[in-house]
Amino acid sequence: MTATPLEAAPLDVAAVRADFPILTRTVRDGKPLVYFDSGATSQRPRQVLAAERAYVETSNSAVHRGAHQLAEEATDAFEDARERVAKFVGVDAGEVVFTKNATEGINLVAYSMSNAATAGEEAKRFRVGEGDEIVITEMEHHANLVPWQQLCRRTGATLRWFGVTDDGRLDLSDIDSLINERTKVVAFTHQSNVLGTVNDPAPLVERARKVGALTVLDACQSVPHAPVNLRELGVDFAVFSGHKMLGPSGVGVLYGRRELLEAMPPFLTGGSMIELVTMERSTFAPPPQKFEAGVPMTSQAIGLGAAIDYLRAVGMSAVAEHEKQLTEAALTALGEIDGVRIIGPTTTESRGGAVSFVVDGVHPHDVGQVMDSMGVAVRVGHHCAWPLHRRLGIPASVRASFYLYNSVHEIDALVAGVREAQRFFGVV
Amino acid sequence: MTATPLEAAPLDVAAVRADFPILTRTVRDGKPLVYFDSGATSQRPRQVLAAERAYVETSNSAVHRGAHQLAEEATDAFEDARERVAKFVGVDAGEVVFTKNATEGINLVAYSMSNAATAGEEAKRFRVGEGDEIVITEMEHHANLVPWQQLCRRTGATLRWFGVTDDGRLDLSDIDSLINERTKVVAFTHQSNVLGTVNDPAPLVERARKVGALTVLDACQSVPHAPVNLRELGVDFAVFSGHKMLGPSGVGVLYGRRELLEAMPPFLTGGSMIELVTMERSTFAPPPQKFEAGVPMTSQAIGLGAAIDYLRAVGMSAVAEHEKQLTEAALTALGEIDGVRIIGPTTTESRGGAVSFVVDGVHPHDVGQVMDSMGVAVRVGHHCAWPLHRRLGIPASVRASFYLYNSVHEIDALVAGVREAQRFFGVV
Amino acid sequence: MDLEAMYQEIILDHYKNPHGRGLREPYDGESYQINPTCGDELQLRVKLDGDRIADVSHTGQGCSISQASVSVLTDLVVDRPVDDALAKLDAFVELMQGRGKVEPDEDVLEDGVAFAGVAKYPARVKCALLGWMAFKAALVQAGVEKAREGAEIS
Amino acid sequence: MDLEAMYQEIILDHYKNPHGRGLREPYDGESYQINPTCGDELQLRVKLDGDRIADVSHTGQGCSISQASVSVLTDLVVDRPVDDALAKLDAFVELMQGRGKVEPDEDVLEDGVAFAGVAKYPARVKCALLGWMAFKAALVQAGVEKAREGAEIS
Ligand SMILES: Cc1ncc(COP(=O)(O)O)c(C=O)c1O
Ligand SMILES: Cc1ncc(COP(=O)(O)O)c(C=O)c1O
Repeated sequence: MTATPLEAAPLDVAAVRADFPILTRTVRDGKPLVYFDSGATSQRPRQVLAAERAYVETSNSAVHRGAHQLAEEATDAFEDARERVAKFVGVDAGEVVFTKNATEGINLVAYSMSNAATAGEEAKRFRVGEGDEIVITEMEHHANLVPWQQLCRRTGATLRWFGVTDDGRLDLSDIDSLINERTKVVAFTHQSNVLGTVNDPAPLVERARKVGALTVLDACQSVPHAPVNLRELGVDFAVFSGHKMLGPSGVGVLYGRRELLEAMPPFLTGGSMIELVTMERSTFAPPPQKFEAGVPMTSQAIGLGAAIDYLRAVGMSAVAEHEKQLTEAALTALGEIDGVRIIGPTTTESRGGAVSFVVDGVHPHDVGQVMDSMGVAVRVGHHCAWPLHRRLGIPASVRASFYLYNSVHEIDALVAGVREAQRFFGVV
Repeated sequence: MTATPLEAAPLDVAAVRADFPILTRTVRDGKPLVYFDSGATSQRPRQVLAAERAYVETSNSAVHRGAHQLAEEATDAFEDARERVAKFVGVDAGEVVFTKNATEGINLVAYSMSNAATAGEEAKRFRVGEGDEIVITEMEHHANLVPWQQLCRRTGATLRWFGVTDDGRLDLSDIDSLINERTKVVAFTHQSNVLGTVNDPAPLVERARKVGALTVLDACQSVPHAPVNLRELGVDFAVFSGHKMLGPSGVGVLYGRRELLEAMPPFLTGGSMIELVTMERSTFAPPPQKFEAGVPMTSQAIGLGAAIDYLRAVGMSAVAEHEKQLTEAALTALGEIDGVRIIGPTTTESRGGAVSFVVDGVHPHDVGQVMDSMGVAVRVGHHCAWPLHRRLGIPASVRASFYLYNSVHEIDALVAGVREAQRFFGVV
Repeated sequence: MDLEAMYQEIILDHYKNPHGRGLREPYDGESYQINPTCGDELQLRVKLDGDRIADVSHTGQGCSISQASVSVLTDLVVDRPVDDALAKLDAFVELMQGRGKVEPDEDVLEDGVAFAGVAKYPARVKCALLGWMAFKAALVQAGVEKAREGAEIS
Repeated sequence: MDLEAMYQEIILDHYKNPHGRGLREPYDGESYQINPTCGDELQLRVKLDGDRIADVSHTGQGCSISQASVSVLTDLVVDRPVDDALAKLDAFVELMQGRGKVEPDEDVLEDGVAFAGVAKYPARVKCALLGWMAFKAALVQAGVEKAREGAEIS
């Protein structure tokens, strides 16, 4: 008999919860906190706090710059965190750039592309201009939309996008015309932060390759919640944020295929990213340093490394399975309430744990307020996906998003909140 | 009799040191740590760690996005930190943009300026192009040099610079020709991170105003070490980093005069910085939000707020006075060693606490190694100011940089280190 | 938290039966405001008659707080001298930005005092101020220069 | 920390009396390397004689470690077959990147074993490798294709 691999063990919610000090607090006059806003930002377990603290109290110093013992230890800890991040998503450490958040990562790629206009020949493949097209989707978070609009504005390129079906899936029917010889970039989300929809990168990557376009994956909502191997997905670039995966705020990740990072012009410039500097001109270090100007978010990267250790110990398959149960329970329970309309897929098929909905006759802000008064933290608004809401014909929605520390019985509080909102505003 | 104001009280080094856990550690087989590398990054007192921890364990959530109690508390704490930062440097909270480090702040201004080419009329005054000039100095950190080189590369503008005198002062003799009608930006450091030289912004600001150029102050080495009122200095923009002033890594500050931040085009784009978003186009929020795309470094900004509380409690005048004593002691003691050459001013007149030097016959790296073996952490190399070193005819130097937690008797260790290096390498 | 303290009866009444709703002609100034965090929108018009606010008309979509607030606004300012209206605007903004620590003056704010509880919830303050921002901007557009002064709303 | 363990006598000797110093003509390949963190620089030339390294000449400025290392390199590779030199290069890089955990083979590295202690100080590894990077690049420039393979130096 062989031992059961760790990944197969079901998740022990009580044990997990015990690691998150914030979950024991109460809100609004003593109500236990039900935190359903992990899609915006997740909570940090004590292991992450401890790792940051240990670093700050023993080795804190400027990385890659000093020759003393503290600087050595700091550099080691920082690079070790990079290795962990890389391994977690199946890529090499040299392909991992630390940014302040996922948003910076996408901006980095978009600005490097406009910088290619005045960079050397090796950056030629990144150049965009009039006649070129950037393709995104209508379900993007503003972070994977506005930077591309701005790139188009800077360069004269044209922005195009895939539509979304009524049931919240990507409409790929026009893939062959949308992604064409003029396409330079195809940027899309792996998992919608509103709908929960999980997009299969395969057809997009395949088509983009055929026409020589670069692919940029917004993995903000997938990497924290399920096993993801970026190399296997075959995308050229991907981004995600530490604060959505139990890590600290202030640190994000850009993955880029090595040969691309090598050829791409720098974005932020300054110390630590240079090779040679004179007053007249500068040359730049190899990646990832080339893209990490200035003193980096050191303790935060180290905290992210600890967050990844934590997630690996629990097992990403177990995390995904647990969230599937929560999502299933939420979809079923909300589906049973008259006057509640779920936005996005109503089954757990190719779907993650963000459940958005509207309540007939009660504005999302008011639903959220009632929930808040009962201790249930959900998000209301357009969740930084305004065009998607417009497409679905709603100004805003209520979103409950789950993570490994949520227990299935917390779904009852969600349901109770919706019913109370309906009662309070007299729509039932 | 009136009570002595706090600012006038001398600094109690022992009490200060007790707040910094890392200072009690030993390095290299039991040597007490003498940390003389605060110019690269400073240490964090337990109050800063505690503030971050308290936030993470009680209020952690996404700021400016949620309507639940945690989001409210988080937003309040974050904005409260902004107020503290603003007050610390004499400006308004709306003029303070949180960045990941000072480097990002300078890049922000430089990229906003090239973005002005494709932005609306209100951004006209930020446009630069061929025939325009950017003026910097030869003593800049790469962070205040390379971004301007790159701006020139993107726009066709020309980079010009003030030279440095042999004794490490800014040579302003050609100010009237260097800063002229073509000048768009004058960017300069308040205090050199190598020489310790403190530059008086007045003549530069006055001349820049006369010709309508914008001023950008690199305050990385001044704000942490002395009372600085940016409004009084009259600069248009200024940057500094949290990690150099007892705060966390991963957070920096860009100050910009309100009317400038209002007219300036955005830099990083994405969530939280928008006003209205459609697939076709977007409009942007007022500053400072306009410049803070994505989930920000929340706990780090809060940690920076706590660092500022700490510095205020000690008193910035007391900090400056203490560092002056350390600098004086170091200049005197090093000056007495044969074969040691101090780079930069040799008196404490208009000079801060970074003391760089070379030891005849011993390469800085080797001096640093000997020091390290004795527990003394100094920095060796060009300290991200390569052109300055070239100007001074040296490839590299050894830098000891001081902060409020250093005690005067630690200077003895510095001197002992230099002497040991000379002995070990046989130059005495 | 006491839901009733925030959603006072007056607020719910105005929400269910908003006053001044529907856009009317003619008008002297108009403004379109959105709340970027939730996508709520409001279009508001002002008609002046000399120094008097003759009419306020509006349309849009939003939560109970923003809808009720613009309804109360209509009651408070229509048929009043512009100066009175601006004084009420200042008083309302002060109340809403007071984090629940400002004691509202019922003589000035009438039904507006019901929003005192909302001031404790920063995320909702924007909702309550949406209509007032629109009113202020519409007055400016109508040529009322002094509407530029006074409380800053953000 | 034991300074003597890092700065072995052999290193100090080579530092004080570097071998192969001065640039010589003719040469087949040349490389200029810098250490971006400290500004050290090194120019190195290689002269081949068929499959043999006929000469290595160099100039530059740097710390004791980088200077001694290029001096040792000169001793190790001059008058050797290119294949031997590349094997030594790989062995030296492996030693330096081994964080002090690689046992050096004295038959292969000769005086180079003295750098075993340096491998424990990551910030100095770059110094020790500077000359070897230059040597590798110069070989490539001289047309030795197989110099492209083997250990990556960074
Ligand atoms: C004078 C000066 N400017 C700019 C910087 C860059 O700061 P950061 O690396 O935090 O962006 C530094 C520190 O490295 C500095 O000393
Ligand atoms: C799908 C998606 N993309 C991008 C982002 C932006 O992440 P961040 O704000 O950490 O940069 C988020 C989260 O806000 C997200 O959910």
